[in-house]
Amino acid sequence: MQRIGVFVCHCGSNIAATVDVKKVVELIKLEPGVVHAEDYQYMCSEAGQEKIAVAIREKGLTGIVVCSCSPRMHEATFRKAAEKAGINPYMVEIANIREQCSWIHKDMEEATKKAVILARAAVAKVNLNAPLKPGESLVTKRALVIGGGIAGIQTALDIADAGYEVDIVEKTPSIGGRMSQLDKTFPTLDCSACILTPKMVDAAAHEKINIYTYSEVEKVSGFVGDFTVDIRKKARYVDMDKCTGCGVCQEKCPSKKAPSEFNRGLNKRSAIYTPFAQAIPNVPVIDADYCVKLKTGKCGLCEKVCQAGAIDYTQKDEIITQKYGAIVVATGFDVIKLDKYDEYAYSQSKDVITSLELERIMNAAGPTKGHLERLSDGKAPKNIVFIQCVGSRCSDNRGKSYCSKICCMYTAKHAMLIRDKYPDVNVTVFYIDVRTPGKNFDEFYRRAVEEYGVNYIKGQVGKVLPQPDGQLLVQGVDLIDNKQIKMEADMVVLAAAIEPESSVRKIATMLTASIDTNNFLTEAHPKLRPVESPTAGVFLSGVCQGPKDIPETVAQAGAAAVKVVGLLAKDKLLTNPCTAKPDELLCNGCSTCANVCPYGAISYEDKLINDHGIRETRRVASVNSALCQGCGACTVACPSGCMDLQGFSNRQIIAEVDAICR
Amino acid sequence: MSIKENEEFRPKIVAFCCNWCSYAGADLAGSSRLGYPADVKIIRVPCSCRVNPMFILRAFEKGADGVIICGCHPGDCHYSTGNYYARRRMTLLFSLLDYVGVEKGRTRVEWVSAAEGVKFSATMNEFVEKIRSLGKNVRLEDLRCRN
Amino acid sequence: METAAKQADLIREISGVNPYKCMKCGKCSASCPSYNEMDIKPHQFVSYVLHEDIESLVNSKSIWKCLSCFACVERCPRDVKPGKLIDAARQLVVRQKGQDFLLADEIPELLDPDIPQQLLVSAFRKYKR
Amino acid sequence: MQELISRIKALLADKTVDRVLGWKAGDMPYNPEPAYFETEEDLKDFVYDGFCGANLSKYMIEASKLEGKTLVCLKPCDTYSFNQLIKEHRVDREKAYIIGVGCKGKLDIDKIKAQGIKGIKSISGAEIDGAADTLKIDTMYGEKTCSYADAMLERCHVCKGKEHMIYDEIIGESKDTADGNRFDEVAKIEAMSPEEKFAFFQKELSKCIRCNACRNVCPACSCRKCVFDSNKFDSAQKANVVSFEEKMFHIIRAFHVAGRCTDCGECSRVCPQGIPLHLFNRKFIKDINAFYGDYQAGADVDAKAPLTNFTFDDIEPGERG
Amino acid sequence: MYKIAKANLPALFRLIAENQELYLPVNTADQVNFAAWTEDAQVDLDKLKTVKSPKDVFFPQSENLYSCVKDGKKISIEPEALKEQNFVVFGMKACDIRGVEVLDKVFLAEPVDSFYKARRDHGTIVAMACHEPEESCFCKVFGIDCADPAADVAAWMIGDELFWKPITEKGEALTKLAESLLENADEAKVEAEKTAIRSIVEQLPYSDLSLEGWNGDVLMDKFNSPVWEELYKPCLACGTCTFVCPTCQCYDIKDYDTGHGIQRYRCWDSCMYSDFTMMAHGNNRTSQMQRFRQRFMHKLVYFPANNGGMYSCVGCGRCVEKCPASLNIVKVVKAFQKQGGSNS
Repeated sequence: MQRIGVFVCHCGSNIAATVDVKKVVELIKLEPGVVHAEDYQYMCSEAGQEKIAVAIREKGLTGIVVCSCSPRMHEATFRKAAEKAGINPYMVEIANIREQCSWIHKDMEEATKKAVILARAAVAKVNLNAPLKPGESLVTKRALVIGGGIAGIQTALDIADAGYEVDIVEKTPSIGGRMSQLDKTFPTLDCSACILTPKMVDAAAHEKINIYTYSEVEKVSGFVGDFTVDIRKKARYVDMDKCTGCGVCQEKCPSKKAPSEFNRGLNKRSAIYTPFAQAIPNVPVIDADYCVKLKTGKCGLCEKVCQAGAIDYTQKDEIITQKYGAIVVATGFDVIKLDKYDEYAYSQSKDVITSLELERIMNAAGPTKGHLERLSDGKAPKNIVFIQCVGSRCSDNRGKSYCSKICCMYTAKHAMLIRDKYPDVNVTVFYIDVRTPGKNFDEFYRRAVEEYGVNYIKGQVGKVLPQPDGQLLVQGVDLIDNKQIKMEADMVVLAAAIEPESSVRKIATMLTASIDTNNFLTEAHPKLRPVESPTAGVFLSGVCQGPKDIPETVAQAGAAAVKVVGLLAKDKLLTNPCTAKPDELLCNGCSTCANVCPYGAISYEDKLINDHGIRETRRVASVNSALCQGCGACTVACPSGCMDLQGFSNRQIIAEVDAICR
Repeated sequence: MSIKENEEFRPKIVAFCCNWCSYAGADLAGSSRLGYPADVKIIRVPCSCRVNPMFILRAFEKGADGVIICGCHPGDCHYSTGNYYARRRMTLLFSLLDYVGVEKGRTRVEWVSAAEGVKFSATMNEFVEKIRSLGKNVRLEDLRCRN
Repeated sequence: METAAKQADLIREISGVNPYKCMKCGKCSASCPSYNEMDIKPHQFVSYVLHEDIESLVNSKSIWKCLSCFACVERCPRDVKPGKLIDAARQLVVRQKGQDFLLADEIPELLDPDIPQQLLVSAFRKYKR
Repeated sequence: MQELISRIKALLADKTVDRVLGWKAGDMPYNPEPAYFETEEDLKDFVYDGFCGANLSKYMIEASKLEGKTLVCLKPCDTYSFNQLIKEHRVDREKAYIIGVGCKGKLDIDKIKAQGIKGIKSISGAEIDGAADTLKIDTMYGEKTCSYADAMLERCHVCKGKEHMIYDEIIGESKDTADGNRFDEVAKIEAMSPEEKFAFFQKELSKCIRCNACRNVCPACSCRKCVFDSNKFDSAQKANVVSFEEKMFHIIRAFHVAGRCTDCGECSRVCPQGIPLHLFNRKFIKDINAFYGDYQAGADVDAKAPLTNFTFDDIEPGERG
Repeated sequence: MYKIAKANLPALFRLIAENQELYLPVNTADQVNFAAWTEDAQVDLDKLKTVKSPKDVFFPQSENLYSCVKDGKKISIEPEALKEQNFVVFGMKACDIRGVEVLDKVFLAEPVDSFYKARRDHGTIVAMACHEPEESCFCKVFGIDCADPAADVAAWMIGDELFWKPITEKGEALTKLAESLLENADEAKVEAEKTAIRSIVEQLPYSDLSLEGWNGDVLMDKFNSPVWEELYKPCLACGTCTFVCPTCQCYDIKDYDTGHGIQRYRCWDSCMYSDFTMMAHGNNRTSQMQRFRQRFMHKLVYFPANNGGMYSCVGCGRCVEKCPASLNIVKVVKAFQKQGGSNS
């Protein structure tokens, strides 16, 4: 029998306001095994932890139950406290009486009753706890960053600067990401390329950074400190070592019908291409869907003109297998498809564009060489209408429920830039709210209104009607004036919602990183662990975790890098001791457990067994505790109950069930 | 127990929640103050695939009126595949329980992610409602455990 | 006589609309073809229900000016659907009037098959004033 | 049977096998027992007839531990069990010499007795060679007859076919004796109301005496120590104290063999209380087929078992396939 | 001697069951076992053998011994009440009655088993002769006369009439209770029935089974015989033989946690089970051969040695019919005969 101490936390009034903690103490004392129970304001505080230590010393406790907040919050705290006081940290169990009791119940009597039952279940479990000792696993001192946008680049640079090897995997032919598509950045109107390009160059030049562009992560196995990743390097058809980046091939290429991804399909590019001038690496790829040679076997012009002899039509996809200690996801975002928003006539008129398309139009390297003109007829627009929240903040099934966060600011930027460069153009912005929390953000927006005369209208646009003459009739509402507005515009810019890059789902599945209903990766804790995935060794950088602007992305990228560096700095990691453990005497050798193990942690060996005096060689399961992650799939697959999970054993769970149902 | 509570049937409900998604979803429901009846008591398991049919029957034996298992959404399992196994196991088990005449609805599986506090709370409210309408579990209980 | 609160409840029940979901973007009013004819604008319907001023709603011109085109219902990003509120208010009036419905044989024979059922129903209510 | 015996003698004589696992004639016309034979002398008691229903594949678990090869006589349906045991590494294929013996349906003495036939002295027509359509039964209370089909075990009415799934050689002819749909009984129960279902199983299971015959005969229940005999789940139970325990035992037993049960029917054959235990296993088989595609345990050693497999689009618990 | 028309039996049962429990063979889901009489029970007096012997009327498969009730950290013990109500067992056969006599030797010897004794004291047995004995029967081998069973009341079912003969005081009392339904009868028909039954018994295939070689000081000889090594092999280690047997009396004592306390109960155990007599160090019989041997040595050697030569087999033949591997005590006895009575 354990000697159990129960510690009931008030959590200020978070628990104590709804749960009668004194009553919990009084009742839990009656449970078998409980030799001590007390309550305290904040168990997690220094003083609270000291109470546990004192009780361990004075009452000779062998097991601890803390009735407090979620174990996801403070289990580690109390385990450490127990360890410091001299008992095995795995002799601690938490009864979650805050998140799963006081915070969701209103009736004190009811909440108290439930708290006692939860505490009882934890006591029943601790009664069967056994001291566990974590094993050790080695850390591969190399990090993988998935995504080569500003988030990925910054993370990689910070990790590399700390002295660790980093690989960046980028699926497009160049690093740079969305930021490379932007013209200017808010709220300082820096030229995006001017601040991004040096970073790209730094990354490419860094001796610790290795960049795989035109590559995708294919398979991930392993666990924190020891991931094994297969990277598919897609066939580029250009030898990266030989190519000098002269660009002649692109000029000569006769197939120039491919829509330019970089320019959002607003213009065309050649079949052999680098996405943009500053691309890194400055090595083109051949788009097999458009290349005449690859499609028909004829042509081969690029090969002829390439003096370096870098063209290689026979190249095949290549799989690179590499080991990593940590993985950072920095897959970024895209704007949503607008096919569900017919009322804005996006698919009917070339002059209804998204903000990202406007970025390209405004950019000197864009389809219009930086001239603000209508894509339908090349004329300079006189009246431009911006529509905010297109697909953001929607609770219908057409859009996203969240605020895309960056639209208010970039629209102010666009409006300001247009008014600055083309003072005769009227700019109207229809908004629901203008959200400008950020340093110098509101000042920036106010400048657009006050100094640049941008016409902000509180209200939404109901519909955009393309007129026969090419003009656009915008029908909106001004909620302040309580007037419906019908106005002509020659260009309409939609602030389309952003969403996580579509490839993230696959990546999240490979990494077993959890993902929310909007496909944003979930952080380990929304406040306290914002750059970590709940999956150990996987970190989050940039918009893949939630909408962000550039400074926030860069900040998070740095934070993720620090977390990675903190991990890679260790030579060894303590492994979770809650692993599966077979009872050799009961093992049938049937292999069912091995068939469901996702980690290949179970193997079989012929072993001499002494079963109460019967000695025979049997085929029995053995678990590699460094590989086992403790899911428990094997324990249920095993019909004889030979396989059990330490820390969540059959009898422990049954004891909890019994305690709850009694 | 207050008099008010005595009047209506208060079921005993055991919820097995996987540590990574559903237990976190329950925490989120809690921190978002999204209530559900106190009849639900959560047992934390590493993964939905840790839930042995023995546990479920054990709960019923000891007087539980409903058992719900929550795990990560298919494709999102922290251990890659655990919830897939859980899904098959529970599909078959529930079908058999139905077959031997245990009321459908006493058992349920729901996939709740760490971000779905709303869903967790809604699911529990719904489940408790269902169990209340089904009444006491008498078909799978061990009479010795009756109060 | 029903209290204002009860009437507001009734409107919510008939329409199935949760007015709290409204984020006051005005897209309904921006979409409305009858906007200028209305005394209470579509987006204001929501706050009238919120504030339980149903008396004003049922006496407004708006409920009879609404064309039941459902543009606001279709486009509302928050699923609040002011058109449904308007229709509910109309129904409230119709109910008070008693058995004053269109007869089945009065339904025009030639109907556009694409017209949504609900539009027909609300149109009948509207023109049976 | 003579052909079989002479072949066995030859294999024993040339030391291909060290022993034979077959059936020994009983002291009644209907109770042969599984037995080992090591010499030609032993073989004089060897019998193989319609009453040799026992599935010998499970005995091969122990036989696999013995020195040398064991010749085992397996009927077509037994070979599924043997395959399943290979798959689970419980028997050693190398230690077995399998003679696939012919089968024309096995007999159930209880079905004969249920027709009021008692005091049985001898039965003719159950021989394997030229089995008759009608059994002639000489009893202390006079001569009786019974049609072969009416005396067949339940499982033979839903025979899986006359093919042996694994063998070294086949001796004798087999017949597919199926004359009904395997899942009819299950479907009948499925169609009942929850109350009727419960009443049905409650009544059947109330007879259970927890003798464990069903478990111990089952080739899929090959655990060294059953969960119901160990304290791993705090579930060691010996007697039916209350009705819950029988349900727990039979539901969990069926679950543990789900996807592994070949539907050999031994559990129902041996139940002293005549509980139709196959109805549990067959429900799982029916569900597995409906939910995850047709699967016959023991047909293919390399096939992935349904409970160690999955697809992204599997149906959700509680849904109907 | 009395008699009662078969058609009147339901009335008799109703009368008996009016103020006491009545156990008799009842068909549930196609199987006949002893069970409490109820108005809609399907009574089956024609079935020669119930699946289980009626021993559980006196020695239930499981019964509570006492309960520990938990109140906080305090524990109190509540003993289980003994049987205080009278009851009647109707339709036990001669072999089953011998079975109860065997149990008496075990449970009524010092220390007396109070639970068992209370049941025996309150039970009245109506025995029935075996109308048509079957081929698995071998009660004659143990000197049992199934034509003339002796209990509180003996009964014979002959045609459409049940003949009724009180033997003991309890039997007289029951007869008095049933007086209104019974009529006087002469014994001629009964004597004819007895003769008929006995002549059938003579023809039964097992009736000539010889127990020669099992009496006397044969313990070590039988124990060490190599025959067991062969005999046990088909045994599946199930408990069927034990649980249908009228004389098997081993039980295990177990605790059940009800959540509010502990119920200590006993339940039948089987020496065929691998955890039979399991102790902390393991098991004193480690192989199935040893367990198999134990059962038959107990029935045929150990028990008679301690009980004046009384075998603890009654020849009911249930194990003969029910063993899944067609093993049984007759095969054991015969195997030793074949081996040639090697007792020196």
